[in-house]
Amino acid sequence: MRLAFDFRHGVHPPEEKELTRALPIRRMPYPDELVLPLRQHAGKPAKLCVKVGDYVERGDTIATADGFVSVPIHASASGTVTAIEFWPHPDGSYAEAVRIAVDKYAPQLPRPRLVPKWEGLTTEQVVAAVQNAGVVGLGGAAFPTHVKLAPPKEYAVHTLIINGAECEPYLTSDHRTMAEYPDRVLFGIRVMMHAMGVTKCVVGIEKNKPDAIEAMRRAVPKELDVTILPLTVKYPQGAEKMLIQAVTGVEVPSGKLPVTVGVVVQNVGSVAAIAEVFETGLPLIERIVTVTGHGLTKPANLIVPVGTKLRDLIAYCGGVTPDAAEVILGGPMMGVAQANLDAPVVKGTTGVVILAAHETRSATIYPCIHCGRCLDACPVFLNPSHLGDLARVGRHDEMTDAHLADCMLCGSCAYVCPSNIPLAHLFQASKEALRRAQAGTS
Amino acid sequence: MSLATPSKLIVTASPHVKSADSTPKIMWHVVFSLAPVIVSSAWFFGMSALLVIVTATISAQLTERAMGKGGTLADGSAMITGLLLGLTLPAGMPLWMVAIGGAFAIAFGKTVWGGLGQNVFNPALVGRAFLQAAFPVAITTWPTVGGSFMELKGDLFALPFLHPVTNAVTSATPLGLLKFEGTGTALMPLIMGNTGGSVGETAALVILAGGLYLALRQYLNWRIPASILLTVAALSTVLHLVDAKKPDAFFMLFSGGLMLGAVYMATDMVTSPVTNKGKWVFGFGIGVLVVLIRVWGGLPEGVMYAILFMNALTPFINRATQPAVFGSATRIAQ
Amino acid sequence: MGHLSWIFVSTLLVNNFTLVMFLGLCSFFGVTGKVETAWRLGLANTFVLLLTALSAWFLNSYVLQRTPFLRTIAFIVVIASAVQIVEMAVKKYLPILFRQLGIYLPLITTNCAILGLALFQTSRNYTLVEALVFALGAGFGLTLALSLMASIRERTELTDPPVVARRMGLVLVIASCLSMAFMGFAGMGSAD
Amino acid sequence: MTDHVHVHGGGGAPPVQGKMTPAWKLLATLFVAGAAAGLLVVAVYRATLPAIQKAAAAKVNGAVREVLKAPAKWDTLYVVKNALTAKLPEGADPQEYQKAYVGQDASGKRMGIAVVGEGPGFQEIMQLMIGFDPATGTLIGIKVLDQKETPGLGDKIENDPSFMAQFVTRIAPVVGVKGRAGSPPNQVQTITGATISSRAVIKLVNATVARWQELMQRYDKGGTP
Amino acid sequence: MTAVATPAAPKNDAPAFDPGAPPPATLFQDIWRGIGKENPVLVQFLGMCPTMAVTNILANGFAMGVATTFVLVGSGLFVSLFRKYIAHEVRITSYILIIATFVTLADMLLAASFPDISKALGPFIPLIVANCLLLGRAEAFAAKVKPLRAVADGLGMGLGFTVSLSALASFREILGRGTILGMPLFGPRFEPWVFLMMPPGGFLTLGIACLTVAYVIEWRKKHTLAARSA
Repeated sequence: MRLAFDFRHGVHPPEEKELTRALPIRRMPYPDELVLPLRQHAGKPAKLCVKVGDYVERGDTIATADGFVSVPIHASASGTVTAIEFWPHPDGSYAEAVRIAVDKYAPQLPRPRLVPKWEGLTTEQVVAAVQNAGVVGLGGAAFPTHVKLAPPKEYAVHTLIINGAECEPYLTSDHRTMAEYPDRVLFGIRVMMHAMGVTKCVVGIEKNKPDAIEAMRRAVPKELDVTILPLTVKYPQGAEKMLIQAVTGVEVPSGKLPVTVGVVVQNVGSVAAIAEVFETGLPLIERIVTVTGHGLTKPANLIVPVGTKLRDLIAYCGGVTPDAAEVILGGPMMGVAQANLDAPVVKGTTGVVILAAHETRSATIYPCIHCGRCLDACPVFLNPSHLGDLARVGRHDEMTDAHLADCMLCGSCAYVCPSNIPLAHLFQASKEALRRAQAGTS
Repeated sequence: MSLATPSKLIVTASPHVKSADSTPKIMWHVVFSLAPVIVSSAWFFGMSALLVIVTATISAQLTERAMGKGGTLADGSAMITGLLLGLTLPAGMPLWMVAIGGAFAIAFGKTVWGGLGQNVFNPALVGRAFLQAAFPVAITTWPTVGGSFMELKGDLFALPFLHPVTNAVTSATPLGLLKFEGTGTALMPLIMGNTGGSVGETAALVILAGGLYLALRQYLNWRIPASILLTVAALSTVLHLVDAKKPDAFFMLFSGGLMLGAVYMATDMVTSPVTNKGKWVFGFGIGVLVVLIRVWGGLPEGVMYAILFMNALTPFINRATQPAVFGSATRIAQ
Repeated sequence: MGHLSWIFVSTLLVNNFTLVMFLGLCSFFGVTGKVETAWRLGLANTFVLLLTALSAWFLNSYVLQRTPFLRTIAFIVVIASAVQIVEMAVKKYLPILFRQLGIYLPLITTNCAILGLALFQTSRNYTLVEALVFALGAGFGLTLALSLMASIRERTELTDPPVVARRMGLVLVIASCLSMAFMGFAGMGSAD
Repeated sequence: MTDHVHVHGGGGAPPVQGKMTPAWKLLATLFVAGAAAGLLVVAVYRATLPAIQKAAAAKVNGAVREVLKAPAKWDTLYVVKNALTAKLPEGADPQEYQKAYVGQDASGKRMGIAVVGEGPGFQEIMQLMIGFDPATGTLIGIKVLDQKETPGLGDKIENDPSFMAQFVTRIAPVVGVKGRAGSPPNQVQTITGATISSRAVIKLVNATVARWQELMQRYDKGGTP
Repeated sequence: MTAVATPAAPKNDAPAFDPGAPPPATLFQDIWRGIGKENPVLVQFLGMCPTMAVTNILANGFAMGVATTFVLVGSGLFVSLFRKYIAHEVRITSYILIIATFVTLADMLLAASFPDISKALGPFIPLIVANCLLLGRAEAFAAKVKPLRAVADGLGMGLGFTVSLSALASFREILGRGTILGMPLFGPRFEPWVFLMMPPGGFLTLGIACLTVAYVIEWRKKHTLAARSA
């Protein structure tokens, strides 16, 4: 019997979850305008199917999936398409987006639609329904969920793992979802187990969410093989491969997908979104976002329509404090700092964290002193110190030999680095450079 | 609406938060943990010890200031180099030699390599090895412990480039006594530190306490001193059992610069391996070399050379002890 | 035995050919960019040194007795030819070994460590066994020095030393530090 | 450094022109060059040999004279098969044997013997000429023939006459003391800062005296000088 | 690229066009080159072994320089004299033979005239054979020019070698022993820096020389740039 459900290495940043951990999920009122980028998921961007001037109702498709690894995008509220133009994207770039002026007088009800009974559906039908609903991984990566529901036939999937770790500091959206809607999560689990034909499911939850663990435990009926597993609190417990190791004790081979060891991992939020599809028939048009941070006046856990601009969201939460310095979409470890508050909340937005000036990284970077802390932090056992040296002098090819590909950019190394070297950023840039070089040669 | 938008947005790469430790913080902690060692050196050797330490430090700092890109003094690393160099010298060493040692340590131990973090050899030891080779007589003239605080040991103020005129009573270090005269030293003086030796090396217990503090605060990696001390203890015990004339483990551990070297020199992050396995190998190597040089070498003491030698091997050890990547075949096979 | 092991340790550490005796410096500075190359060169060197010890000993014992003035000429010519013959033999019968080490063989022939070994073993009147141990110690000493130098230089390539130190300055400082580190072995074997 | 690249053994590189030089011509070149070189070397060897030999002999003679305190004359004994003998086997080269120079005063009385001792110093091998009385082990004089000790420090064993002078009249085995003057019968003070070199000398003296004392004893028992 | 530039094969009896042949120069230029910008020690880093092994005392460094100059001039002259008769295939062997001959001569002459220095230099005189500088000059210069130029070049390189060695040796002897050519300079109270007499001191002295040369080059570069922009 394994005593600690854990992986080796990793870091333990201050959790900072007490800001929002006890706040119930509330619904945010519709803003005046929504902006829906066509690229909100990993894979091919969706194909536009509306034009300027069209009136769309809540839940209407405005862009369709372009291929299997792609999902459609739906209108989060009824209103008029006012423009289709390049708009600030949360990843820092500009991307094509649909601007919708919300109809203030509309009841914001979805068109009546058919809600299929999931027990009678085949795997293919479930996959199609999930894809049509535009469900993606809500943990941040936004990988289309239906793809994971249909793993390649040569692998026998025996366990479904639900990722409720939520190891990023500050964020509590998964926590609140499990604590407040355990039955909906369980319903989603049932649908997924049915679709994938697996009988065993483990829900991994970090120990710092006792109420969520308790609520989930209470929700699970005896006859269902669903284990609620409390996990050690550390970062990146929610990383797919770390979670698999913590839960099953098995290491996913380097460069391989989790299915090779018979496991599929889904985020709690995605499971709840699937439940929504089969409960109400509504596609993924809103999500639970933690808006928090020491730079925010009134932190909250909110149900936010996808496409809400950060500016509106922050204003709704009472605005920022005078010492607010950095606005991050996602958690502070892997999230993206925003330069433009017109960027919208997208499907993958787990939270909005506003850091106060004293929390941000200092701008002074010292030379690497080879203390080795990053080696003790790296969950995938790389030598970030050496990789950083290589990145600094631009030896990207040698970085490949040093297993750069295994780096998942979790940022643990940069977090512990006493010299304040932005290692994760260097690695991301190097990966980018390598990708470009490869594209150039082939 | 003004509250909705921060006045100034910082946009940095992730992660956006950072642990509280910083390089200067680590360095300054090491400096502070040396304070008791400095106090004990003044206790044993009086004013002279302080003069030597201060001279080495000032010289190192000035060189760093003159040669480095401005402002590098703030990280405290030059301060450590100067202090450690001062602590490894005899109390009566002419100050002009001490100053040259400090300058050499920074110039050729650090600046030429590119500054902080880029050197392969411990700068303080480079400085000391230079002094040992350049002024072998002055650096092995050990003043006796005790006397009044203000008494100047040796010819501290000898004019530059000139011989010191030794007028003080000198003694030998425990290791020197053993090697050259065949006489041992009692355990109590060894542990308390009132024996001959360099200003900072004699108070083994104080050094150990400083190391313990740093290890607990995780400002030094305990594996290195642990493996050095264990190796030396084990090897010398075996040798002592085979041949009773060879020194025993206690003598080996508490004599000479072993404690200072193991706790403060070998643990220099820049010049020791980054991997934990490598740190064990590094410490083991130092331990073996210390025993080898002390027992069979021509010199009574070998800690400095052992550390320098293993410094040279560090890039090699790093290569050889690279951890296996998560999910790699070697790890899965285990 | 003690005598032989002393010869070995002395040549390996105390009187390291490169770091203390200044022999073979051309390759020490010229061919130490990569660790891989360095240790292979070192091993190839060891091989040639053994060959040299052997041929120099035979030359000394049977040919040069009456003509000591031809020593330098004879050594260099015979060693060069011996290496060439062995190189051809290795190329033919051990092609894998040749690919690993062979390319360095011609380079080594003119290395002063080789001639130095022959001269030193002559002036010290070594017997054949002593000469071979001497060659082995010298070869391993060279390999050690080359590999250390290479591993340190590989690391310094990832740093940014001041402009004036980039070409040879830093390399010589490294050599100086290495040589200092080896000074700890001085006097080993002479005391007690 | 890079010039090594040109050197690919004895002529492995292809000729500039496509034409091959015939083998006999190559051999002839080498033969002529070799012969010329040999001639030149032999000529200079002949010319310089007397001077070189004279210098070497003068050095040995001077050393023997010095360490035995000006003997009237001396005999040479050779070590053959680990025993001393006055006569070498027929046709043997005296260069190849270890020698003991047995010094006598004007009356023909043996003053002591001078022998060469060789052993490791600080770094290189050092060579001493040691004169002593084999009967008692009393040292008469010591001179450094060859040493590569650190200039300015270890080389004081040669250049600081007071160090070697201490050995005179001391009785082997000698021990070194540090920081104070050595007292008779067997203490000498080591050189400050060059303890290793000093101890190497002491060790070498002791070992040499012990070895030759034993040889001389056997020789004296076995025959007449 | 030269092969492409000269498509027509040269006539059989005409000397082959050698792309590596040294450009024409006056004898003075030939001499000056070795002392100045092609200095074998400080610029080309050739002949490192003797550079450090024998330069702890000026007399030794100077003697080594002179011996090397002797071999450079002698071998240069002979290589150049016989350059037409030495077949390409055996040229390296022949050069080595010539060099080794002169080295042997130098060794014996030194032993006969200055036995003490000869003893101090020990095997480093025969080791001149392995000095890359000699084979380098024979192959790159002497084999391609008339005897007079070869001698001039040998002399220049030798002088450059001797000057560098003497400079390094003076530095080491003055600071490391407080003497020059064995004569005390600073009186009895001078404290010598024994470090410079030892192997690491040799490496460091050359290192300091290299750093200085590099510094001067950088400084001049900066100043010419400044002058040009002004």
